[in-house]
Amino acid sequence: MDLNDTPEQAEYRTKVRTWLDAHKANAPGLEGPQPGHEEEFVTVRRAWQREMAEGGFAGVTWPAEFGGQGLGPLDQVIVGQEFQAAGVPGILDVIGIGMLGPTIIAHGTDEQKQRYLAPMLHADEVWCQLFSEPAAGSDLAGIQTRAALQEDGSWKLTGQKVWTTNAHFASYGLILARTNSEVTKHKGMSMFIVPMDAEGVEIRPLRQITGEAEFNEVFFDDAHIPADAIVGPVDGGWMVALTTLLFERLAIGGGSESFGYRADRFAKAIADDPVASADSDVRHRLGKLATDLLALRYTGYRHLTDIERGGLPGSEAALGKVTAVKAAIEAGDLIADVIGPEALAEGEWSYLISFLPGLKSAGGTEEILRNMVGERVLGLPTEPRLDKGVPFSELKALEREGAKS
Amino acid sequence: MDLNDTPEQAEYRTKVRTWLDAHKANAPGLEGPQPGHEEEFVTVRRAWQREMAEGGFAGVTWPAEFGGQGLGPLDQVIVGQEFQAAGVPGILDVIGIGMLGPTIIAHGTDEQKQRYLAPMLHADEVWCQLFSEPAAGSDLAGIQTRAALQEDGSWKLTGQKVWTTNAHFASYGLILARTNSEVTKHKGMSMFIVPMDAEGVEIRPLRQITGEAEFNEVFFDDAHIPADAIVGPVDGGWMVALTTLLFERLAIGGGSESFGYRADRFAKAIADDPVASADSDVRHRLGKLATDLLALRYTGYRHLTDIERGGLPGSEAALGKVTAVKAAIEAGDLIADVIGPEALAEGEWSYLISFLPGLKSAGGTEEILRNMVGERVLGLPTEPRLDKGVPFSELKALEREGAKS
Amino acid sequence: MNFELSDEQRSLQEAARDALGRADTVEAARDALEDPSKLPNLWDTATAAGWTGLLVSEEHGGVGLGPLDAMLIAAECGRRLAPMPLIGHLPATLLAEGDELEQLAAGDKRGALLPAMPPTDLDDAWTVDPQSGLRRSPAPALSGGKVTGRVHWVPDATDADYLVAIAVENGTPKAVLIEASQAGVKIEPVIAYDATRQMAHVELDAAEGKVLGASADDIALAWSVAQSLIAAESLGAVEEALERSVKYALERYTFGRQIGSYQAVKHSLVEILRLMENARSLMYFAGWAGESAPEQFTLAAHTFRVGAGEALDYAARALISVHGGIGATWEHDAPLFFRRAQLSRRLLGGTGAAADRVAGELLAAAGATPAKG
Amino acid sequence: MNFELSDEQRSLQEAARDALGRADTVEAARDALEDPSKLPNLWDTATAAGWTGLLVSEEHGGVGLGPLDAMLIAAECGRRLAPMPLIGHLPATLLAEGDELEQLAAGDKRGALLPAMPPTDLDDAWTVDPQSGLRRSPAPALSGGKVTGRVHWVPDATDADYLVAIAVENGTPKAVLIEASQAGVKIEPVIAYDATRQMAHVELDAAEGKVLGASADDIALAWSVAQSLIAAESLGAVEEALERSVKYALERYTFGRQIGSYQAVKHSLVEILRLMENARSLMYFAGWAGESAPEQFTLAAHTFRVGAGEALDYAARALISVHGGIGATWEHDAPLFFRRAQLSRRLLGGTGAAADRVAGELLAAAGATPAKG
Repeated sequence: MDLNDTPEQAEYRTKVRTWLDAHKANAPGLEGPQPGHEEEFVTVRRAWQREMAEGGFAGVTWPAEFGGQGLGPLDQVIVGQEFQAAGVPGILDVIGIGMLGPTIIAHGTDEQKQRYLAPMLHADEVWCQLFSEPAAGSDLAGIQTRAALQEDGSWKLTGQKVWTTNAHFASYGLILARTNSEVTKHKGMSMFIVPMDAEGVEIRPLRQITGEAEFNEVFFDDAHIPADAIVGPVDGGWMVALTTLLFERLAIGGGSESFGYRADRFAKAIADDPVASADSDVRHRLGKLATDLLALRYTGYRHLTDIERGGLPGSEAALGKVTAVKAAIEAGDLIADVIGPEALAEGEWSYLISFLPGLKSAGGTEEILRNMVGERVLGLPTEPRLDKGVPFSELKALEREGAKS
Repeated sequence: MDLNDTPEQAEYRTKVRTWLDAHKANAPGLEGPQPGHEEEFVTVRRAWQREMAEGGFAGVTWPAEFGGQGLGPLDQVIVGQEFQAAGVPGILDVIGIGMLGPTIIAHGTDEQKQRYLAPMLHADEVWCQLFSEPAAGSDLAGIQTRAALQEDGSWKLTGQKVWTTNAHFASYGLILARTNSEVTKHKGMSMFIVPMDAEGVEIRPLRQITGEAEFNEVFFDDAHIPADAIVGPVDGGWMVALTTLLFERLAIGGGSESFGYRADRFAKAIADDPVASADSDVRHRLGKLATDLLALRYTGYRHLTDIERGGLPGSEAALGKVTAVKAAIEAGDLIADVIGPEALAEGEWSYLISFLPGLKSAGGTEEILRNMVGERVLGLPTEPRLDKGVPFSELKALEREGAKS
Repeated sequence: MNFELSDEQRSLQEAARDALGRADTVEAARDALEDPSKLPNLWDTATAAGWTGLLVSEEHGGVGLGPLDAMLIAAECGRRLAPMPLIGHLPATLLAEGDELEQLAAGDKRGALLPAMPPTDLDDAWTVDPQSGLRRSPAPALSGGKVTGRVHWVPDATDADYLVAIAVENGTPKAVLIEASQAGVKIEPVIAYDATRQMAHVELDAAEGKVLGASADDIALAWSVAQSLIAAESLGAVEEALERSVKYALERYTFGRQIGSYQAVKHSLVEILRLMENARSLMYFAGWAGESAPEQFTLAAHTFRVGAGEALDYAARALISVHGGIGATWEHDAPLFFRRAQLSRRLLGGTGAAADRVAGELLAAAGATPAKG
Repeated sequence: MNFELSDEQRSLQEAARDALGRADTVEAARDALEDPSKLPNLWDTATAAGWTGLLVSEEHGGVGLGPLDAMLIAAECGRRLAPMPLIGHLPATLLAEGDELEQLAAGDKRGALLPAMPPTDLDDAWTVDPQSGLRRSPAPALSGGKVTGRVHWVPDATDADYLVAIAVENGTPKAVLIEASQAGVKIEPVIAYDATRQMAHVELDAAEGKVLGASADDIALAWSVAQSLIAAESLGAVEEALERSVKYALERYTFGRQIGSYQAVKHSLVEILRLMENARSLMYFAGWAGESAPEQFTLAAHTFRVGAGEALDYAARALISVHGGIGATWEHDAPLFFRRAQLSRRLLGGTGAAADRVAGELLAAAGATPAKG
């Protein structure tokens, strides 16, 4: 049990700190975009990512040949920790650099790597991920967006994506689309790069309970994609998507405190109220939820140890989100019970309480996570699947029949 | 909203009270059998049921021609309330008179009614219900006990039953057994009357967490059943079983307080401790669980109203057990938290805490109840069934295959 | 034994549903978050239906119905998230007298109770909701016929003509009817989170008023009625949330099956049903006690508050979860029910204080002698 | 960064599992409910393995390991429901000195701590578990070198040779080593519900003893170590409960499917896993703090107590539920785990007091000034 750095890590940490001392005066604030000032926000954060890239702190784990540092995931975590400690934000394009760039490195053509990776790293071009669809929530392979092959080898894209972060200022998106409906659903998808300013692409913000529009819906109406925009083989998109999801899992390994759900933060809100601080109901509730949050912190260190040893955190790491959401909901309930309606009127607690219901479903509903962990970690059997071996084009009819029986 | 009796009910209530005033001196105590004195207990309670039957207070809802009073379910409830108020026990053979007798009245032959009903009413012969099996818990139709037809028209019974209340002093059992494995599982069962002292019948008590043996396992090893012991048609046992279960549901309608889970009882245990009475954690927990228990009491009155109007409580009535068990578990936890290990050492709280885990599964696990209510009340679709349309004899092979895939 | 709604009560329910169906109050609840003027004015609806005088005897121009009838109306309002100012008005009509009572009954004037929590087994004081924090504020003081003090988060005070303040004189609570327009009254409207609830912080600075004849028991009754009305609103919202959740669970497919066929979804919907039916039984308990067993009304109204509050907490979150991600966006109405749940839970002492009072009532009946602080 | 067990610790775990596997302690836990003499005596196992001196320095005849190593042993004992008297003994070795310490380390003598709860942010007193009720008893008093007072529900006191009592003199806690056999000591053995825990009520009537040099911090540490050991036992029991539950969920069929394929069962088993992994992380937190961050050990040990207690509460009930009715009978071992959970939750102040202390530590760090009673 040792939470200290190895000598190499300590050296790298010093390097990060030194750079931060020299550059943090240029850093923007931590807060999100203010209403009406979204563009300004993006401009400032692009510049900061560019400065980070020039310093070698964007794409830390990317191979050197693509502008990265060729370092390990622990070094990436050190960068994150030091930036957090310094109170400055990290990169703007977390999804591009953390998940989509690595996917292109793994499956893209040389031309694609040449063309797209450097501008991504420098935030000249921000990316978005176009996987989820309204009708395919938990079941990603159920997507319906179609890419139809044209005579000239190009593709036409039709359909709707949802939960797309950053779509409104992204230059490109990585999109999963169905290219063959006559095979089973996992076998007929392909992955493409789509320019977000192409004709036939429409972006609509999705406002959440908090009032923010963190996500977008993106509509495609015969949008044109050139032949060379495919990533990986035709009808081989599912494997490419799994790569992206693997990098997502690695990115989550960094720990559960990234949402800011810290026991001491919540305790402070209670400590301000002398009556609450002495109330046994309040104290029991605080003690229990703080226990959960501390468990998460130290679970995070266990995951970092796995990563340091060259592995991935096991599938049970997904349960961290369940615990984080549960404990934060309990904290929001407790704090608003103590403060009263004033807690809902505005400010951090109102935001927290509003944000959590969305977070609960983000990245897979709790039910799906529990299925996944039960099957992969505990070895429990899957549920009977009615869609096994059925061509995608026949699924709808099957569903209708199932509903009747 | 009126909790008062109609004039007829008030008159009947007076009749019950009058009888009780005259007879309650003969009544045994409320407590269960003391270890080592089980036989004595049964003897005394048989005598009391006989006295009740002679007074017209056993089989209240049975037709007069079979020794009953031909009254309605509300009158039965009034009897229960008055006996409870007087602090005296009711009939010994609740299962026989409440469920099995009515089943025989509905499906039995004239000879069977003639032979069995009167001794049942007078507790000369106590009955037990032999439906559940170890391998067919939630799925009653999955029973494996076989009744094989002999050349002379009699049957030979082989298999194992479980959760059999009163088996050790019962004269007869009503048993559901498989008589045809080559049809789907619901279609190959028959119902029989089996003498519990027949050769090849072995009874073993099942001790529970409380230490009591409320239930038994019953083993059948080529036990002989005469041809005239079948109730209802050959292979028509499922319909007969459904009748029994319907009477069970009606019997439950009487209300949730029959287990003795009353808010005031639990409040008394807390009120004895002045520190606990002022502790906000304790008070919040008590307030919430008491709310649940009061909800149950008044839900009970809604069900009685349904019954009074000639209906059955809806399937959602089954949720009363979920609430009762949940609230009682919370009460047991709270009281033992307040009292400490002393609460576990012996006495009513130790008994309560030990009894609840068994009650939770009794009469269907909570999962099965929720399925049932979700499907019947909310109209939600059933889960895909792998055993649909499959002959019973092929089910095992199918299961093994399913486990592999 | 008859523990169901009467035919008259079912008619009342249906009429309320009709009357409230005329405006899309759910849509208005959304619009009002940006622009409170988008809220429909439902006062005329209430007046036309006679709800303003629902609890007032016919002799004083009311319709002379009971608490259960009022709860049924509140439940229909809750189902539609309707901005109906009856939680303030109806309890005020229980305490008002004379001409003012007739004006309130007719709907010519609006009333609002400045609610005060009765003493508990642990605390002898009459208290009011503080602006913030767990320490409750003392109820306003009455001295020389004038009332001074602050009451926060008062439902429906914004547009009230008459405030019925609970003020303490020599340790005794008095109800005082105060004209809202006078100089000594400052009403600061506040809207927090759920825009359909128009609340206010009310400051009384030697406000003049008419001291009413209501006893401490009458005043405690008004508090309990307010508890039961907010509970009834919550029950109505739960019924709507369940209906919408079930509908979606039947429409939506995943992995080739309706999501309502999955146990996780099915059992969660059944949990809403369980909590809802329990809350409904507690509403009947409160209604029956209000009519036939007044000594149990405090207990009953507060169990109803606790049970309905728990049901709405659960149902509002389940409504979102069942819908997956979209349930947490403004594409969907679920956030409106969520906001309603969040705010309702914290009003009028909050569900926590209600649970505490349930315990206190039961402990006192069991002869407890709590070791106070 | 290395937040995993070392190879040495894994070997220790395996050795413990082997050593404890020799007796069927789960079966013994059942038999002991009827006849306590059926419990195997595991003291020789503990002595042979060096566990009696686990926390004692080599200089004093121990093996000089740390709290985490002790927790790992306790977890293995918990997995087997083994009647291993280390919760009393090991904390006692943290306070003992000199010859007696060497005897305890070697296992020649058995020790038992008479545990006293350190002051909290709300209460300055050192207290001990009462025989019954929520009001805690004052810790025994030390006067003229003699100790007088009662301590209830003391684990492992029954067969102890040396009791280490926490006694207060002029407001200062002192640890006093007392020979159990003397006249001023009355040890009343009690077995409640879980027959593998041999507890006792201990009465000291001017008992003579040796006042040890331990400081208040040392004494508080012994309390926290005891908390972490009971937590570790619970974690071990959870691991076993999960393993048995999963096994049954794979074997058992209903409606043609393995029950583990149903979401209700699957999600419940995953919930055990979630609580178990959280508890394990908290054990590492406590182990790491015990070694490298002593100022966090109180917080860490009590979070571990809370987390592991919650996990065992849940797992013991789930183990029964997964098995259907049979899980609630003595045909199955599930009731033994249930009894273990019920009793563990209430020992050494109970998990409730541990949750309260977690809150108190965090609130104090956040600068709270609680409004005491």
